Amino acid sequence: MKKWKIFLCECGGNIGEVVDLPRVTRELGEREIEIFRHPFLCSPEGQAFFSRKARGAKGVLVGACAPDLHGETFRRLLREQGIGRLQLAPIREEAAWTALRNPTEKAIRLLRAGLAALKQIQSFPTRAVKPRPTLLIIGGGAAGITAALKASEVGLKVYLLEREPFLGGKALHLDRLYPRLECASCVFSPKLSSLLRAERVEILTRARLVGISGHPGDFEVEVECQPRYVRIEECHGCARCLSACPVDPPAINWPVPHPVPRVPVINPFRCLRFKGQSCRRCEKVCPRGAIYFEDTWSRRTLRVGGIIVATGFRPYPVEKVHYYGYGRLPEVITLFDLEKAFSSGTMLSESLPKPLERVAFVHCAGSRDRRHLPYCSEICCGLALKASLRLKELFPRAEIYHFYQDLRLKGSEGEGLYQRARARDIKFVRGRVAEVSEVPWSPEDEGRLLVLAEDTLIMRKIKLPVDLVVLVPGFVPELGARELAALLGLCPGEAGFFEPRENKVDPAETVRKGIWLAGACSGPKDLSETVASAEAAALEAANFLSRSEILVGYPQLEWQASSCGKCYLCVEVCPFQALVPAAEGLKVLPELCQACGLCVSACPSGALSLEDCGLRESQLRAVLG
Amino acid sequence: MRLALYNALSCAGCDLIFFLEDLPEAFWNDLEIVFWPEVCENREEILSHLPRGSLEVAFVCGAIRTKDQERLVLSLRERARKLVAVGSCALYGGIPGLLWEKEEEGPRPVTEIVSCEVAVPGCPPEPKTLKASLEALWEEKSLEETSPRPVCDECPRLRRPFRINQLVRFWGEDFSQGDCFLSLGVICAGPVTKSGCEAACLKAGYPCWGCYGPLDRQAGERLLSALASGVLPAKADEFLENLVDPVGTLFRFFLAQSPLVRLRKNLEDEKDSA
Amino acid sequence: MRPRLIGFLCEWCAAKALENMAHKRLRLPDGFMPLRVNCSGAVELSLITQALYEGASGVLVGGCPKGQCHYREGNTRAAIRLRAYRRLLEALGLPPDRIRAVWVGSGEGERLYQAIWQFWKELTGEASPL
Amino acid sequence: MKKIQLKPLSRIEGEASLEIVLDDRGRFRDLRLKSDLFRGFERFCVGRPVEEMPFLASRICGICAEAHYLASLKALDRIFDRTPAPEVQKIRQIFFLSGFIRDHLTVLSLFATPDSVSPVLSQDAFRVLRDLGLWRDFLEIRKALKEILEIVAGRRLHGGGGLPGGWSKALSAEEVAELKTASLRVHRGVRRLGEAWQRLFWEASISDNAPGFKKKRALLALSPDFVEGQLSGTLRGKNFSAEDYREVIEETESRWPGLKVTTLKGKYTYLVGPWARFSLWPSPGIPGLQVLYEKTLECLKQSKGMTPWGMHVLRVYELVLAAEKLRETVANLEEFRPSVSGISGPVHREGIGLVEAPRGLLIHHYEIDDRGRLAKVQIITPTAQNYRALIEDLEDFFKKSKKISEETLKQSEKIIRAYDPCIPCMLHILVTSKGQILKTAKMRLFV
Repeated sequence: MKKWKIFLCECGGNIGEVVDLPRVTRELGEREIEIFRHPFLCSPEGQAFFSRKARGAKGVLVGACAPDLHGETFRRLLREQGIGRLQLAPIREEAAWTALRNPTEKAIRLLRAGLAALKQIQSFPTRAVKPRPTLLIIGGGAAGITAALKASEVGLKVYLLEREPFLGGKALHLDRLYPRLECASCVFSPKLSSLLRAERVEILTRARLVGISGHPGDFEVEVECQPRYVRIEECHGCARCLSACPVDPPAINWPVPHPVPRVPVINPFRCLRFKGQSCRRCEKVCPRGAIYFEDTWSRRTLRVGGIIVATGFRPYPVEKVHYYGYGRLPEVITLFDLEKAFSSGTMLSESLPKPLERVAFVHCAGSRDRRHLPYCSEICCGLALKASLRLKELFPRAEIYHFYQDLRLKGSEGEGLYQRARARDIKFVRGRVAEVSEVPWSPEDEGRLLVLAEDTLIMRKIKLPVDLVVLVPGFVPELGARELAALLGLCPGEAGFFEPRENKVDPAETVRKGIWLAGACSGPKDLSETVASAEAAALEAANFLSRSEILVGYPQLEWQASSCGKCYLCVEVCPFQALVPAAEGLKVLPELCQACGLCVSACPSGALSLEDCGLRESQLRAVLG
Repeated sequence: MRLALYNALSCAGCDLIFFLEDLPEAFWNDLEIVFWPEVCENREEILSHLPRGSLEVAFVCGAIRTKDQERLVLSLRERARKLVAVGSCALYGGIPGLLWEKEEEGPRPVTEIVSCEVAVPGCPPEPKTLKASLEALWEEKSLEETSPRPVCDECPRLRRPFRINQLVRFWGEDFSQGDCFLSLGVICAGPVTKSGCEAACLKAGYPCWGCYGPLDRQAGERLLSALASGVLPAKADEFLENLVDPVGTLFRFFLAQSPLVRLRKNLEDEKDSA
Repeated sequence: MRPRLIGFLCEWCAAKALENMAHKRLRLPDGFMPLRVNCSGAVELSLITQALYEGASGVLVGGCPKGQCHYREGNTRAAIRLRAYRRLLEALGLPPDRIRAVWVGSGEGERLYQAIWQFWKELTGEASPL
Repeated sequence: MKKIQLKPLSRIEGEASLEIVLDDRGRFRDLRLKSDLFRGFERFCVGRPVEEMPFLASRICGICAEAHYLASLKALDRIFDRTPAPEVQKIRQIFFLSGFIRDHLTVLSLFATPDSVSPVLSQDAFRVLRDLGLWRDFLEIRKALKEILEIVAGRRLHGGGGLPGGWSKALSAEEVAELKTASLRVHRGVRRLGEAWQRLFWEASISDNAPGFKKKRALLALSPDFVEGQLSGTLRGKNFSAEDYREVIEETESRWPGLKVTTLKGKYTYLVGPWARFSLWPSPGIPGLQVLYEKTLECLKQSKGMTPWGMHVLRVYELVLAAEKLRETVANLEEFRPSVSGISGPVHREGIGLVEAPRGLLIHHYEIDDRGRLAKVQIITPTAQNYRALIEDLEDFFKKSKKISEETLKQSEKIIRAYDPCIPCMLHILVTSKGQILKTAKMRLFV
């Protein structure tokens, strides 16, 4: 007679030392049940043990760690044996590590519940498919570009989605790089150029994701593109149109240092033609006929095997920290305004008051503050230090003050940078700036700003008149991240950054198979970290998409015609349009169904059921009994 | 055929005297009425003189609330070879079961006290339903219920995918025909109710009240779940505001058998013992 | 091991949040019984009735934060449904507070723990040792 | 002391038992009516949406469901401030009369008729009807009534259709035609049965020395029709009328502490039902009915005072009257499409609906809360109003009887049957003086 088999993993001491496994074995023991114990079921030796012992089982219950960690391993091993029924009871997380007093008792109940579920599932709720070797990358910043390059190098077809008209993201506006102060564009622009040469990369600018269905290995995504009014495939980037435009600055333009694609975009809010006038100058000068005023919003449906999310971050909107006066006082700027000015060269010309005698860098503008950003963004201290050194280079006579809380300079070269700044006579004051005020302390300071702070090292209040205040805010996820998370079913953490499946060992993976994270969308990162994480994501994606087959959930939504009242509420309730009215009543489209169970709980007549995923009363009884 | 009939706690509308014109011919063959207060003069004592199994059939047409009623039903069960429970009071507690909302205890379904060979749902059962059940009884067919179908099966109203904009009270709009009541926002128990009535109320321009009894034990919760699934999220507050009588609306005919009312009793007992 | 608190946890968010806290070895009441579900929106009300009837002192539904459901609006559905259910309990003279919901992302384990311990304390008087 | 129990009383609507307490010498001392039929409608209907009330009210009683339904619907008309259109009124009338006829038919054939034949035959009411040759007409009328109710209200019992000021069920031309045929069938059958019964009961009243009732009773009825009109009554030979039932009826303490019964103001016991209607209504003026009316009048004059048989003769008259009215109403009926709309909610907080149910005046009185839910439900049924008279007559009868024999008990049941009490109807009005509904344990008394 075939038996149910239970495997209990000791997980070293993690489970074995906390849960009384011999007692568990005694209590769960039944005639139809065989129970095995192993010190490390996930080890090669443990897997071999598992395979050997599982042979001929009616079904297998594994009491070990969270399903995400090794569920796939056990499933694969059982599949090799032709065993379809597997249930996992995470007694490590749910009993051994969390039970207050009696982990054994709790483990027994959870295992009983697992057993109850096991006895009712029919088979693997999975099927094997060959993944599509296509990758969608959302976000055309440093992370997206890196990932696209890497993925195309290993032979994947890549769609690179960018919301703006041009690729590059935040990296475009960097001037120098932390900590060695090398020129950002010298490092970054070769990447952009190689992207233009890369095979199998299709760039979709002014585009955003609006819909997704399907499953890992074969997603169907819907992309919405805003009109550019210039045909990318025709334009050669000669820029004649830019000078032909009567508007100043031109309404047809590429307002970035390294436009990729090198195709201008028409701003319909400034273009005379869109204001009802008959101007056609750009169209007339264009040798390629690329100008296309009739361009409209369009939608495209793409089939991709996987998705890399690389939506990045943005600085905290520091105008919310009202006592620093950003947006109100013209001499208060942010680090990023400064960085932009450096990179575009405007710094040397008109925009700053001259002479620049004293500058204050206000660190943690809103950061580590319960009212704004409760966390530290890690990279801003380095960015601020780097920018102050550059400023010193440009204005050697300016006095530069850093108001900081803790200087957090990452990497082995961080300290060197700090020493360099000290050597250039850049001053560091430890203390939070309470206010930036335009009211002068003494008459000679008229027209300057006053920084009010406290030096917490010498416990003295400071009132410092300055010519320029540079706020250094922390980082938050890029706009639209939450909407994207909802669309993709990703899990944002408290701060709104996407959570990887496991922070340490799987930083690029998400809770959803076939979707990976690259760059600063999972937390603030500087360029080098961004690139590294993008490469990791590309590797994960390439690995997944080049497999000969993957197992995907195969939902077993059952519709019972006789109980169905044909009210069709389920059709509206299904988020994936997997249910359609049909002559015989209802049709389930299994390729669209995600087995979420929303229709099951919506059906008043109980005509729908999820055979293998539904929660059962027997499980309840097991934990309550 | 020796027969007994007891109305128990009911409106007496399920008494077989309301089905006389619809009873199968076999009913009248050698009919000997032993106990049926509405049509014969025998008193209760007569039952105590009868040996076990001496009645061919006994009908119970209502719910049970008092010890006396329970005793009588138990005594009928003992003497009858076939016990037939007629009507929703007997099967689910019926409308009077709503007393459970207001009192510690209310009437209980007969089926909870004794086993019944045949169950005839409805408030009252349609003649067709009763006739089919009785014929099955006569022919000794086992009445194993095929999985019950919802009232919607017989409903003539138009069905198409919908969301509920808001709950609409049934007080006067012209609903005589058209779309499914639920899609209009009128709470209709059709989808959670057993069919067999040929959707009589729906054909008369009324939503289903659920008199044929729940499709299964979860019917009340299911209907609530469906309504909450259908309502537009932006209208959720309004929806809850307009759900003025959740108990009556969701459990109209079967509150007496809902685990929730038992649960309340358990909780009270717990409190008492504490 | 009475009383029992059943936790229907969405496997995308709330169950993850619990795992994250478990990695920090933070403790939960022994009577808290987590059951993983696909989506908080898939938790049928009849199952909650069943849980209460079978002896659970409370039921906590853990789902994704608002607008973050993996199935678009499962958690919204669950929220409406639970509110309606609590109203039903109230009408029947049952304590509606035995049914609660908490909406947490996988990184918000602390809030999940707070919700569980708060619930537990109200049910049993035993406070969190944290 | 000795107790005699008639448990249960036979051939009345619903189950009840009579307990007679005798002293040591075997003489009557006290009596009690008991029933376990208490369901608590007035209590559990509170909190329900007001528009559901007709539907719930119907379930109070399976015998006179249509009367409860209509009384409730009339109360709703008031609450929503709607006057039904003439066509709607006709449909409601047809609905009500069909129920009325069915009710009287049941009472006369199954409950009363067996008493008119020798006791040997009276074992089983069906057999009695067959033996007397009344069975076929009885079934035929029932079938026709069933058809009418199914067409008008969707179902043959507990059917619906009532909306405030309207009716939800449409009637097609074919359905109207079917109604006409059916109403003629009813009419024909009722005429035949009516004649048979008049003869039968007349003879029975002569051969049977059935006990008489108190002659001078205050009477109360809605006049001049079953569903329309105002209250009129006679008390000590003087007539009175009233708009509001609260002007004439009051609740008083009964013999049993804590329980209330209704009396006319001034603590007068009164009667509602066929006797009251016959006495208070003007002669109907329907040509086909005049002969029967006079015969009935004569019949009552000849018997000394009111007897159980007299009551049944009045019921026979009403049966025919209702059948005449039904035929007339159906004859004037046309196709119908429901057309109520634009009701946005209740207008008044309170509504009262009165009808003349088969057993007499039926009162439904509701108050609602600001969410349109019932806040107070008061239902005064005819059986409850007649209760005091019934007990008085029973006590008189037992006091007059020297010995309580089997025969006496049989006669006492005839008195009860003549009152035609409806136990399910009655037993939802158990209100203690504190306004609480009695619970089972205390509810041993039939009030």
